[in-house]
Amino acid sequence: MMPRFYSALKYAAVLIWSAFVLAPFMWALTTSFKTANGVTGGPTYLPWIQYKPSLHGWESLFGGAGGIDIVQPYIDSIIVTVGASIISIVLGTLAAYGLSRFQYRAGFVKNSDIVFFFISQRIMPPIVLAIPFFLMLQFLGLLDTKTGLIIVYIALLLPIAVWIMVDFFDGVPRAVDEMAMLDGCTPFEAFFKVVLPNSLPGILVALMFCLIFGWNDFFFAFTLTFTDTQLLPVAIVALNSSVTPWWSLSASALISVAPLVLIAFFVERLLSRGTLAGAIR
Amino acid sequence: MDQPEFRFYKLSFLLPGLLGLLAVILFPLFFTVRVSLSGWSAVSPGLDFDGLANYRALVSDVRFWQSFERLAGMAVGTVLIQYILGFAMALLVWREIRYRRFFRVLFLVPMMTTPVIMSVIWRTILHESLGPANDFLGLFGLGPYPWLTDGSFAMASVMMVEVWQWTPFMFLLLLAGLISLPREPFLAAAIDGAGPVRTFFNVTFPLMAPVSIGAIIIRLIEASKIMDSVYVLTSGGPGTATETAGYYIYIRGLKDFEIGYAAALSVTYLVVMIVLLTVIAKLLVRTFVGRGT
Amino acid sequence: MARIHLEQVGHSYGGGTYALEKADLVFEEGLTYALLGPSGCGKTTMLNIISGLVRPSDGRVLVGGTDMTDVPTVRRNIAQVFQFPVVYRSKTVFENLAFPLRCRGWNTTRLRPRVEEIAELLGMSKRLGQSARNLTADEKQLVSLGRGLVREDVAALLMDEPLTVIDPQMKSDLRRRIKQANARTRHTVVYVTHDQNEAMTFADEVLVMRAGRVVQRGGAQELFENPRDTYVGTFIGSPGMNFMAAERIGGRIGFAGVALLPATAANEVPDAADLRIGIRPEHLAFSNDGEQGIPASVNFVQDQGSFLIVDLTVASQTIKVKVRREVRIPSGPARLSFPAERLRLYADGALLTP
Amino acid sequence: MSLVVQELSLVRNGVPHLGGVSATFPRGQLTAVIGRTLAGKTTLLRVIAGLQAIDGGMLDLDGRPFGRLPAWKRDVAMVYQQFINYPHLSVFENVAFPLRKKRLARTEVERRVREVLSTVGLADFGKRRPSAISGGQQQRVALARALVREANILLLDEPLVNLDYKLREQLRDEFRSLFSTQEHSVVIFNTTDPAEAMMIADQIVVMHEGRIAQIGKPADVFEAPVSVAVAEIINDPPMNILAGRIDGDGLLLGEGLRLPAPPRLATLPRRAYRFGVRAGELAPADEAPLVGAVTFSEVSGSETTLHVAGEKGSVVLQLEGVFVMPPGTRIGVAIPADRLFVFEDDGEGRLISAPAAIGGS
Repeated sequence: MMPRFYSALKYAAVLIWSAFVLAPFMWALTTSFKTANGVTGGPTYLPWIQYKPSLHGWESLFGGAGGIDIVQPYIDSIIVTVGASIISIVLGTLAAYGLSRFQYRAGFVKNSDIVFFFISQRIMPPIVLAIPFFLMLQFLGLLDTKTGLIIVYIALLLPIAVWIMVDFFDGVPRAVDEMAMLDGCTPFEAFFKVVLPNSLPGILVALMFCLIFGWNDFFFAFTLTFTDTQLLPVAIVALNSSVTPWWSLSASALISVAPLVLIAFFVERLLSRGTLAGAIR
Repeated sequence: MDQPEFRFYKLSFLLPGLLGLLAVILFPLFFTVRVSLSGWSAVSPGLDFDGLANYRALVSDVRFWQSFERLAGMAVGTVLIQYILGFAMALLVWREIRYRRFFRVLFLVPMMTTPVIMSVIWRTILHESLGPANDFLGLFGLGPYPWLTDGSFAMASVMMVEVWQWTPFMFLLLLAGLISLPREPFLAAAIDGAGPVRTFFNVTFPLMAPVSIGAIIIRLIEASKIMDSVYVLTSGGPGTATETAGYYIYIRGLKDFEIGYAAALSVTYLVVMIVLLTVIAKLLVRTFVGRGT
Repeated sequence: MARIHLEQVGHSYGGGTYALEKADLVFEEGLTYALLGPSGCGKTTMLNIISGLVRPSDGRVLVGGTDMTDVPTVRRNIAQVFQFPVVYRSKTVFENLAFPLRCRGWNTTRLRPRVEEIAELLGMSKRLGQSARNLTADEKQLVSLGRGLVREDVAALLMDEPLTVIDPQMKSDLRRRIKQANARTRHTVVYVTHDQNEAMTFADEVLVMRAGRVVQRGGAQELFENPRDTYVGTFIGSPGMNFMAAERIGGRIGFAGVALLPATAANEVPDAADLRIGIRPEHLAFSNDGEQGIPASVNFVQDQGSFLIVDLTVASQTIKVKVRREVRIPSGPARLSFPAERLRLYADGALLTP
Repeated sequence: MSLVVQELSLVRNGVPHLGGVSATFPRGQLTAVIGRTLAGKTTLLRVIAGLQAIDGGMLDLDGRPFGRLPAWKRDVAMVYQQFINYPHLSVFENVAFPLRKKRLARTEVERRVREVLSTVGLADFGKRRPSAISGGQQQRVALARALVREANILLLDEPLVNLDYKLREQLRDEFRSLFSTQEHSVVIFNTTDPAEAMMIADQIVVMHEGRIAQIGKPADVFEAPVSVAVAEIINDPPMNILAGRIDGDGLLLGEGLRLPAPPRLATLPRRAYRFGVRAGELAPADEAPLVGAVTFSEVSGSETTLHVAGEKGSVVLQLEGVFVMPPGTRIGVAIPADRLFVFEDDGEGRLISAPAAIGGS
């Protein structure tokens, strides 16, 4: 028929979507080099031609005038996200292995109900949890601390780890761990010596998802920390006041999404190798 | 492996995670239920006992139920759009296309970015006079449009930002599904003489049914928590035009400080969501997969 | 239906060694062929060349005299059954079978009798209204086959190890139904397998392949009785053929000091060649007459039920003899008779035709 | 010195997997458990291994009960149907794994692994990963890992079923020497193939629908199967079973097939029975009471199996050698009356009379 026409249509669709995806980043990039003059005169795009570029927005992130110091929130964000992710992966992997291999029964509660309980935590809107969490952390003296946030984030990320790892372990033949036990391994040894070394792809996928969801949380960081601890999203949104410094905002936005964009490359590699398909189903 | 010898091990695997989660979640849950039975507010702080008064009040709270309807419409609408666009993009970069891996990375990027931060950027883009959105449409003689200040436009804006942010998630799950599909059914369809359209409806789509259901349910769960973008873009406004259930609870709880009432709203919200999502999941499984499996 | 001619076809992946060596092969119209060999022997490559999934690096593919070398799979008019059963999950059995015809624009009235006929042939008539998703693996495989059979324009029906994922207990029944269906429709069938029994059960002609070459082609009986080389002799039959180092005795050839084959055969034998006498375990017998036959000693007997496999040493070589259960096995020394008409002579592994 | 199981029972979701299984498996002997798919063979092995809980019953080894020991303390080695190895370890490390677990000296581990790898013909494959070798070789690795331990109990769950038939034949032949190193072990081998069971086993256990139908020496089970089910299971192709009766005129089989009653059967009460005859004992004949058309012929190893459908009954014949017999060919089938097995004509189909035993080892 008209393969050329279809091919053109296909590329057109891909390019239009690409433009939509890229638009906010391009806008943020150009805005980050503007000053108040470049913004208030209406939308401009091309530096030098339409406005005079300045590094003011970027400088303001590192203690420059009219901005924020982004370094400390950055470090705090990394500590909280990575810490909560690793704890969630450890607990989640263990629980998922148990749920995949053993039959649990307590009254009418069975394995599928326990899995559902884990996953159902994702249904809770942050707002439902915010006030009790606030009181709980206050009681524990962990309000406005990284430890407090890590505890809260575990509740958010553990369901993700369990969800991905249960599916993953269900796909690993049981015969392998049975064999290890017949070879003299206790269930722990079977898990650590045989199952775990063969589960790295699944763990990587789970870890990435935890990192993404942890890094991107705003609401809990917003309600449970104030001054001593400040995570990146909170610090940036704080700029979003009535007189918004668009330039600082744009620069900080770009800098904060950068590490996760690197993860996109990593996800794509797992995806193209088919690893993801095994882990998400 | 359900012999007594395994009991110690089987509990050791499950309990750290389960108890950990229970410890973190159980207090908030019970606390919320308890608070919902109290009249805790800015005026009278404290855990008194008010019976079902809050629940009685919320039954006739039109604003709450409207925000619920709005949430349902928004969640279902955005997820549907995300599904269609995500599936389309996944199909496009699945096989024969140049720079396939580049596009795959690019299409994943939005989900990696922090929703609240990107919403801030979107707010500048949609700025009526200073943002590029109206400037761009102006090239075609359209607009300017009140993106964030008119009810319907604000709704569309929030949904567009949600679609931008979360279509990649759908795209990721569906593309992972597509990549894992066996080759034979497609060869068989080609040999049977099926064209691209027939192949899609008879091979690709049915094979993708389980992945589709999973992806839609996950996205519905996440979409029902829609919050960050509303908070940044419109703060529920103008008026209550973009107020979702979650946002309404936030206003009653953390802004008006009617803690007891907000807790009752939360409990109601949770129950409704769990019931709704379970029903939707069952329905999806039935329509996509059919009975028996 | 058409005659398939692989004209000097050969293939090497990426220009290295040939996965399939250049050769001329013809598949006649309406016959069933089996490509038999271990994995990596080139049988799948050959199948993919016929179906068009692989473009051969050398030669031409002629179907009914037309050059199809560059024609893509879709337009080759072939049907294929894969290792893993393929059905359209969302459709009924009827619609599955009807699918190829619908793709060709047939309407329901026109295709119904054809679909019902094929369903009948496969023994699936009662299943027509059922959803294909709930079929067992062997039934799904029948549906896959049926989609090929339902088309009247099929040049060849290719089957790529179709019994791989079928439960061992169901294999025999499925094998039977496929064979009966093929016998009725008389398509040209090319069947790829690594299982000798399947190949010999199915095919009018078996092509035994090894290291990219067809080492022998022929009917089941021919392969069994006259294996072209020692590899085929060992590969076909259970247990495989016995091959004993032979010696020249006067103008004749024999072993253990006994001349077994006439001089006529011996004349054609190259002098320096490694000579072996081949005989099938079931063609050897214990001689009751104490004087006749070659002396042998029984090492052990394997009881298979209806048959016994006797392991013997004859002139310091090991030989297996397969006899029916009722045969009395002497313990210790015995004498074996070698029927001359069953003996085959191999020089450097290749059969010498007498 | 043996493994004894008593009254093992297991019911899951209302399905009885084991219904009171009792048997003795002597050390130094190979017991073949034969039965159809889902007869309970695999369940039995998993119970012995400690991978499956039971509702009731006893397990003991040399008089010591071990039913309460966890799997990892039982000293049981197992080889699965699927080729299961540790994917992340080399062939050598796979085989060494159980020995390292026992904390044997390094040199001892090296020596034993090398020895067993060369026994299974994989001496040069030690450095490869399981995914880089063929299916047959993977199963050899699994075998090596089971053999190297010299475990008390060695379980093999249809280890050859996924290999193609030439490899199966080859490994089956090697079993004799492979298991010679396991002279103190209880070896239990599951199979659905009677020839395999007959060839390698010292003792055969026939399982049917979760119960033990017969235990005995291979030749005894083959010559005198206690029931129709056993007769079908222990013969490949399954024994032909024809309904019929003994009356004043002799035997009446199938749909009006008349045979004179041999002396052994003439004395039996005149009533309905089920008659069995082995496929290999039927022969084509020109003048025969049963005439029919070949519906299907299949080649199996060196034998040809013919399915013949006649007006008076349908039978399966097994002929020595490879023949081409196109469907539709009409042949006569001679039925040797003195080779008939007679079974009760009821659900159980108990054996009433078997023909005289012939030959065997």
